[in-house]
Amino acid sequence: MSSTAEIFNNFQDYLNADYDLREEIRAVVRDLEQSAREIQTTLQAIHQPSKSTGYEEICQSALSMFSKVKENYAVLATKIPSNQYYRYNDHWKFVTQRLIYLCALIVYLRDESLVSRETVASMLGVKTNREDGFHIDLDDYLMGVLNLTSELSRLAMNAVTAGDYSRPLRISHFIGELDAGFRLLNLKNDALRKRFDGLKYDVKRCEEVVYDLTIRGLVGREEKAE
Amino acid sequence: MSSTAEIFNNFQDYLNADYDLREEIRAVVRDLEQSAREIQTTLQAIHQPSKSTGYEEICQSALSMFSKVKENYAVLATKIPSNQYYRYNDHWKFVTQRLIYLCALIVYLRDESLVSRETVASMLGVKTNREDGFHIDLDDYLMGVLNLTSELSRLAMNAVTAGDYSRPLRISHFIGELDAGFRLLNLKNDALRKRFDGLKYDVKRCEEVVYDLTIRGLVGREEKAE
Amino acid sequence: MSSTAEIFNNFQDYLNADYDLREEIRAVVRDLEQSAREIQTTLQAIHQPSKSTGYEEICQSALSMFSKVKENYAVLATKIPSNQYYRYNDHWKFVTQRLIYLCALIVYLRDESLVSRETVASMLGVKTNREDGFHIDLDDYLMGVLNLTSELSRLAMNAVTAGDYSRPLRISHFIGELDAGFRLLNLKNDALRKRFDGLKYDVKRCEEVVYDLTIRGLVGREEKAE
Amino acid sequence: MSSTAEIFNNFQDYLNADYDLREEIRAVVRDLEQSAREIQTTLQAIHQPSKSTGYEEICQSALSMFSKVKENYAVLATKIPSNQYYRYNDHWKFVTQRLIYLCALIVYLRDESLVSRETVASMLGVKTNREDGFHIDLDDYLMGVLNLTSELSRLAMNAVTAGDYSRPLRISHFIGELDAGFRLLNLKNDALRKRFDGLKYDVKRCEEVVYDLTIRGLVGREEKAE
Amino acid sequence: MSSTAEIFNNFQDYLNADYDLREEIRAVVRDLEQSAREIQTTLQAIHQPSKSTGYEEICQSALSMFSKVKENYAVLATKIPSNQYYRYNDHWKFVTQRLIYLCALIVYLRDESLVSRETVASMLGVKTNREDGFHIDLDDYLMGVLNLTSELSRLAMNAVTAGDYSRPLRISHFIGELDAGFRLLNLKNDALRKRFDGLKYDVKRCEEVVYDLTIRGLVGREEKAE
Amino acid sequence: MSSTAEIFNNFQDYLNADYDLREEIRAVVRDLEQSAREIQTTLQAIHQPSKSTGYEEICQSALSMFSKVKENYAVLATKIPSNQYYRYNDHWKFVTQRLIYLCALIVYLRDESLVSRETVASMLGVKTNREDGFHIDLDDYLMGVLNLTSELSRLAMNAVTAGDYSRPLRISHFIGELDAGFRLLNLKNDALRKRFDGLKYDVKRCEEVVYDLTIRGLVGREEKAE
Amino acid sequence: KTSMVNVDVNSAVIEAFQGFQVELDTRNDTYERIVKLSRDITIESKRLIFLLHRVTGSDDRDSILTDAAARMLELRTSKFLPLAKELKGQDPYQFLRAFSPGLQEYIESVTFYHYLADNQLASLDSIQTGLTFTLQDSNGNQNDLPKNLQVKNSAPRKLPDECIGNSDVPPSLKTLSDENKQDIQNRDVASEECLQGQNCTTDKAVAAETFDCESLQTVSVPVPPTEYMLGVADFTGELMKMAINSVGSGDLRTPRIVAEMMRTIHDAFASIGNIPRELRHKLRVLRQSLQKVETACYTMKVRGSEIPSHMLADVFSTAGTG
Amino acid sequence: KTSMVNVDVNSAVIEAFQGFQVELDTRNDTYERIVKLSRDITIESKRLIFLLHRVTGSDDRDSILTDAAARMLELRTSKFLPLAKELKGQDPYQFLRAFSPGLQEYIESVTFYHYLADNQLASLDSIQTGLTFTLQDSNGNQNDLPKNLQVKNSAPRKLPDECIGNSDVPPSLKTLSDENKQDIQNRDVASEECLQGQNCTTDKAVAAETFDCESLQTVSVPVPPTEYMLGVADFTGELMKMAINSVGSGDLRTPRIVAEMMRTIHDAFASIGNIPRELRHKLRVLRQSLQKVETACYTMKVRGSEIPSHMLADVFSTAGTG
Ligand SMILES: [Mn+2]
Ligand SMILES: [Mn+2]
Repeated sequence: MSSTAEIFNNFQDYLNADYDLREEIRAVVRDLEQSAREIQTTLQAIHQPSKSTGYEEICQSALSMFSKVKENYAVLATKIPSNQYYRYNDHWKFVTQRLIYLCALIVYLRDESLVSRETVASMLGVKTNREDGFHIDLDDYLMGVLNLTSELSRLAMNAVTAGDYSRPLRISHFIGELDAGFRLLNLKNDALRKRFDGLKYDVKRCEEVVYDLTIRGLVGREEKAE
Repeated sequence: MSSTAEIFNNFQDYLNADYDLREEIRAVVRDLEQSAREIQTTLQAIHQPSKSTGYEEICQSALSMFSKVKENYAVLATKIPSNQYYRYNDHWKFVTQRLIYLCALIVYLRDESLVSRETVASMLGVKTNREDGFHIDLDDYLMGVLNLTSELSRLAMNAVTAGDYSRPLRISHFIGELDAGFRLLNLKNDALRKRFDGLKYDVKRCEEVVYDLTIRGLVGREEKAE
Repeated sequence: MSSTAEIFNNFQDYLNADYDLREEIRAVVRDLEQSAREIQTTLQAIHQPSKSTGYEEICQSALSMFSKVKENYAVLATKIPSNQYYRYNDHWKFVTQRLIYLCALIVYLRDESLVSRETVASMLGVKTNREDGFHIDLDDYLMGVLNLTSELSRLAMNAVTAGDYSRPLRISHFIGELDAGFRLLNLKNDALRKRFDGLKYDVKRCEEVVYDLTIRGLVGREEKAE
Repeated sequence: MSSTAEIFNNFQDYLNADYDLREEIRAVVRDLEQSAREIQTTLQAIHQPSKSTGYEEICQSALSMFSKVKENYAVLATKIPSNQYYRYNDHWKFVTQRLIYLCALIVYLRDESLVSRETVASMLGVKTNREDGFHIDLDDYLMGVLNLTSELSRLAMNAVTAGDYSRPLRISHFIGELDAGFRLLNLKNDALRKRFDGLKYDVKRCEEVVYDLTIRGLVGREEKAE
Repeated sequence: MSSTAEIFNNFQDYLNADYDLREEIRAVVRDLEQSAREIQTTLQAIHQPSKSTGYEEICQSALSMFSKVKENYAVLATKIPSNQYYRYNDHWKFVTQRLIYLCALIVYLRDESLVSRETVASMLGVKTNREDGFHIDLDDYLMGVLNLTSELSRLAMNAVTAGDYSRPLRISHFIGELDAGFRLLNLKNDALRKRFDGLKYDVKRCEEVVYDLTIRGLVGREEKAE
Repeated sequence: MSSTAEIFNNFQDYLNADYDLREEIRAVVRDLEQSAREIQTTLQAIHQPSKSTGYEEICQSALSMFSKVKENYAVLATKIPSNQYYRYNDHWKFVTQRLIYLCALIVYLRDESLVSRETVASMLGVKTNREDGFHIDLDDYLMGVLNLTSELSRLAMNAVTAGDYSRPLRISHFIGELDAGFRLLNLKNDALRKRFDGLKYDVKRCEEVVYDLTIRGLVGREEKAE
Repeated sequence: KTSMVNVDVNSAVIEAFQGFQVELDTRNDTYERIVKLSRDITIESKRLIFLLHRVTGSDDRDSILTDAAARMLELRTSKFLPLAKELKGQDPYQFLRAFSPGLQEYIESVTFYHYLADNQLASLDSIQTGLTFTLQDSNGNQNDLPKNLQVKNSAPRKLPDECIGNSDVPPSLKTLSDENKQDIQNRDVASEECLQGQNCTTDKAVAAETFDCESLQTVSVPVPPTEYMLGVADFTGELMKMAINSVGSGDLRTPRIVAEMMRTIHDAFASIGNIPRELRHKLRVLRQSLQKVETACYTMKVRGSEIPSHMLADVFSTAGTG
Repeated sequence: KTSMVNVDVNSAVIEAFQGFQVELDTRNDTYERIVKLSRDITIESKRLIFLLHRVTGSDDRDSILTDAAARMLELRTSKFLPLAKELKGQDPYQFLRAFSPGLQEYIESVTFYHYLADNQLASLDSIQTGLTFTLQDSNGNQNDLPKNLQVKNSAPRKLPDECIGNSDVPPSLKTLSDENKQDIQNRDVASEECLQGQNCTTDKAVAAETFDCESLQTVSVPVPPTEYMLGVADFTGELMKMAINSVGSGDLRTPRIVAEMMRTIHDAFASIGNIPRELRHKLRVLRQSLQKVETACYTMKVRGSEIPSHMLADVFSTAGTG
């Protein structure tokens, strides 16, 4: 056997292993996407002003779907060697951002506060820090949070349609806080920065809703001062 | 301080650290590129048949430039945490492929054999296996080898110009072996596969040179049987 | 040495000098961007009607950050030879427009008048005229002013939310004046023209706020006649 | 008159002056392009193997057209203030590169050597150095030289078709020297770098011609050793 | 002269003539644009409710500027061969649409009726029908009318601000009629279609103003029935 | 269940079934690709003139690998509904073209004739005509034949290298016939047309080999007349 | 010439390629005819959509819908029937790209029509039924040359009009019994034709009697579910336009109803996995359209909040009649 | 409804828009018919080009050219004549985008044909002449309804064939006398038609006699010079293919001749200023094509250098007959 043939001989195993692993990741990611879609569909009910179900009920129903998500992340975590997280990262990056956004939406609907990375991690069943294993990347967390703002600015309007005049004020305040938070960050010229540039439209949309309500006396001054 | 502000507070450190690290990587990569350019320029002499310097001398001169390369890889290795190799991978991927190609060229010129991953790793001062730390990725190694073939097919022609009629036959044989080796691999539809598709042109070009020599009786049958 | 080699010999110095200068410019520009971000964040407070701080205070705080800006422009001015301003122009164009907009916003908040080029130049520590050295380009000044209008149209709305019903009228009047001013200019089909096309939306938005106030009798006829 | 109106009042003059100047530049550039086209057409005759006119004659005829080029550059130089060369640079950049290439072609055809920046400058009637006024930018000079190589590699082939077997060797040698020269330069990732990446195809094409001639014994060994 | 040379010479003449003609057209169009800008600026006064000048006066002043427009169209008409209107169409398409819009606005302000193509043609000094020479394209007429609707919907609001409560009703009726007219048309997916898609928002805005007035009892029921 | 929900549920079932089917197809296609790669590698031996194995043996060995190919096509045929061949076509188009080319190569090596569609169909175990079920697309057949021509033009050269001077003539004749055949076709601007445009270079290359042999008297005139 | 290959024009290779020439030309000619039919269908469907928008704010809603239904029938007879004949015996997916633009635009218009008529989505089945045609061979023989096939649409009473495009009859007539429903993914064109043929004759027993079922042939333009959904997605754009137009006409009820419908479709699309790429882009547009309608609903709510109490009854009474 | 505007369907606005509707629909229908003609022209022109390539290496050159000429005549009669009628009385530039693809492909094929026949470029005039048609009103009256117009092509001897597409007759017949030449930029369609009409009748005096010139009408598809040049640029691509094909057929002479022609065209294009953008792209392709042919010439030269002296005469004698 020539030395060239020898050198090539065990490369195929390596390539096959990589191929198989990617296939397995893709299968898990597909399940995660399916879960994310279901949770998302469940949460869409918050925009239906005619529906009688309250936010609490909707969130409860959405939360119950996270056990399957956790299982899938657990499977993923066992598949990915710690030093190759970023090698395969692209496969689950997008769905993870979406699930983080869904966590953030649920937490906001319940507590009207920003979900922390720790909470997200525990909702998804992964680690908070890179050092501890399969984790949530900061970039993905921030992207998830940015996706929350556009959903909330839409909710602000639909809440008014449904006759809820105080929620928009609270949403506007919350998004304002997020805006201030992101302004502190010196983002690179990447996807995050681009998405952040869109945040100002959400801020403005909420301000417009508050303006519309204020000028018609639909919210009291005391509410705003809160 | 609102909880939102709290959550955002230490993100900037994280982002800055990432930014700074990337700047440092870029600086090292720039040095590596400079070295690669110099080594490449030195090795170009093999195509100039009028130059009096032999391959051995040229290789020697090229090899002496690798000490700086090694130093730079050593610096890089200290900067990259083992679990983030693939996070920053894109920065040095290209120059590494180029340096691997240069290693492969030198080894071929000296021994007329295919450089092994181990040899490349030792020439660059990095590890062979991922588990051991900063290493050469198999994909990059294969890409480097593929870049070698087009240089060799050019050399086959220039050797004839310089009056060396037996080298093209040996090169043709060597490239044929590489072609057979790559054929064994089931490559994904990626950069590597695309580059491999180009290999057939190198094979053909070498065959044409051999044809040209044969039809003019410039090589004996026994040489080819070798 | 061949004459070709001779010719190429000192080109590298030239190219390196250019590369280094651009790197230095980029570093200064990064600092300017950081300052601009901080000033902008400070000025955002004008939209938060619940905050107890007045415009005067906010402007004061923003102004104090300009000393660093001036320093950076001073550094930049020393680096750029007078006949190469437009060669490197692209690097600082964008951040300069942003800083001009911030100057214009501060001046408006204080005096309700349009900042002059002279004032901008002195706030940034640069020259007004090209002949005198590192200066503000007219295009950049106009672009900065156009950016002011969209911020003011937003402020008009938020002022109403905060219970200030006379400010929108004054803003509407001021933006109307700017609109008339720009209409006088015969702009080429460039970025400036495109941005000017957006001005009409700001005009319209202010008119809508005034309409909303008028139809509800929240402003007297005499105020408008002012 | 409101202060806003006042500020806008003299901007139009400035904008008009800029507009007019650009129109004038465009007119001159159009003339330069016309000249460049005529010179280029004249020089195309070198590829017509059947035409009986020699290179000397062709060059002579092309050179006679440069007086008009010089006049136009002289006009241009009077129009552009020294500190605004780079402001209007884009207008004549392309045609200048083309004229530089034509100068380089003529000089090569006559002397088989690389035209120097000084010679180009004197052929075009401009300055060599930025400090002295309207000048040739180094980037443009290098781009012009790179355009020369593809024309020469075409000439190498057509010379063979016309029965001139020794010229390709000299061209190959010359392009090899240029390649070595450019390799010394650390080019940024810009148009120049991209164009340089194309140079290797010209080198290869010439090598192939030399190979074709050598293997058929159409050039002697002594010729190549020259 | 060979026939190929002849063919290309003719083509060059053709292109040069075309180029010169386009330059001349561009110059006329530039004048038209200047006129359009001035007329537009004059008519802007209708939105400034504090100004003491009435619509009649404003229209008079605007109309007086049309003599220069007519002159320019007369010049244009002499330049364009009868069957090549659509060859050069793009040059004046945009400004013509704008001038048609201005005609339509003046006619509406005076008569509260839709300007006919014939009237537009006579105001601009061109023909109504293609067969008769330089004419108004139907698409351009329709585009001009669509631009009118957005201006009128703005006027409806500003009229309220100025205390004129009956005008919005009449505007709303007029725009409603135009909307019904446009809905009769089968538009292709072109600029006209896109602009028509925006018409519904103008209709909606007027309807909202009328609604605002109605619920406040600021218009009598009888007025609406009119 | 509302009818909208029903409609979308049906659609989801449809998409899932489609997805699953495509996954199954992909798996079979992957096997086919593996077979094609192996057959191709086996047939590559025809270019290695030093190998002692004859064409007959090589073909025999290649043919034995077709049983697995047949099995896979049989599986594929059962999966694809009769009127949906062209719905999934893209998945196996490429590998089928490759396998057709390999059939054509084997048949040529054995009989020196063009493989018929019927023979290809029987070698792959599919139908010849669409009406009868899973079949060979005419375009794919033609593409396979075009791939044959470039392989044969390469073989013509390598045959000379191996000392076989009569084969190039026969190949040249055969490719000439194919070229004449293809020129009868009216091809659209598709992949086939593009590939056909390359055929002329294969014809040219064969002609050149024959020319090389002829001027050296390595083939008799009588052989060519055959 | 040194070595010109003299190609024997009677060689097997040339003979084979002459056959290929015919095959390719025939296919390309068919493709081209289908493209032309598709262009015609696109144009008329677009015009139908414009016509249907005239319903908003019109007193003449019924006559517009009747007019639209008649034109759709004409479109099916004059363009889809020839298209169906072209596709007869072919793999329709081979020509899908040629007729897909027209088909999608048609689906958009039909869906819009049905929404206006029934306030619900037209089902894939009903659209497919409309594009399935029953032909009678003039000699009572099987003969697949198009020129010998006659559309029996012109024969009054013998074959009910619904056979050629029965999707516009009232929904009650169209409801398929449960046992006739097939899983969408399993149906193929052959069984579809058969199913439709039966429907035709069983729904109106009278018509069936006058007919020799053996001499009936059905041809159809198949509607792949993805094409159907692409048409539905485009239809939501028309819904949005209609909602905003309604506000302009003073109709305050329609936007809310439309928003509800759009939200249902939006959420349904959002919950679907394995979605084709072409559809994904349209969903972004759908999301934007939905937000436009939601914004209109919001604005109406906010403005409505200002109605002085003494006017409330008045406003609502007029709004109710809209 | 709160404030629905009741639009008076008899209002002046509505009346005007009903007129606009007719105008727009008419124009769009015309556009669509022209697009379809253009597609047909493109397809047939492409097939003509394929046919013409069969000349290379064929013994049957003349019959192929005759065949091509006949099909070109048929193409002009069946497609360009209807196109010319559509354009009659219109501003052709309004519909240029609709027929430009077909026209360019046709120019490409005609130019290719003429190069094969005459070894030179077909002039714009000759192409324009081929697309100018003389019609006779059946009643001898002016009547511009297309159905009343008859192409007199079918009447033997009365109207020479050249009137309908006389670009395929030998070049001598086509040469325009100098005084008939007009500056390209100054001609317009009207004078062009007139010019062609005169040519028709003066070139063949016999034919003119049998004719009442008053009852003759000419219609034409105008060929804008830029379209002509775009077609010529595409033609050079066919030249390149032909040159390489020639080498494959052992014809060593053609590539050199073709290279000469391409170089002439290439240099001519390169020397032109104010060049339209669409053309600029094609010139890059032309440059590549030229280099391919130059490379072929180079290869032949290099290979030819090896001919042993004893074979030289032999090879050249055979090459000469190719
Ligand atoms: Mn639509
Ligand atoms: Mn072509």
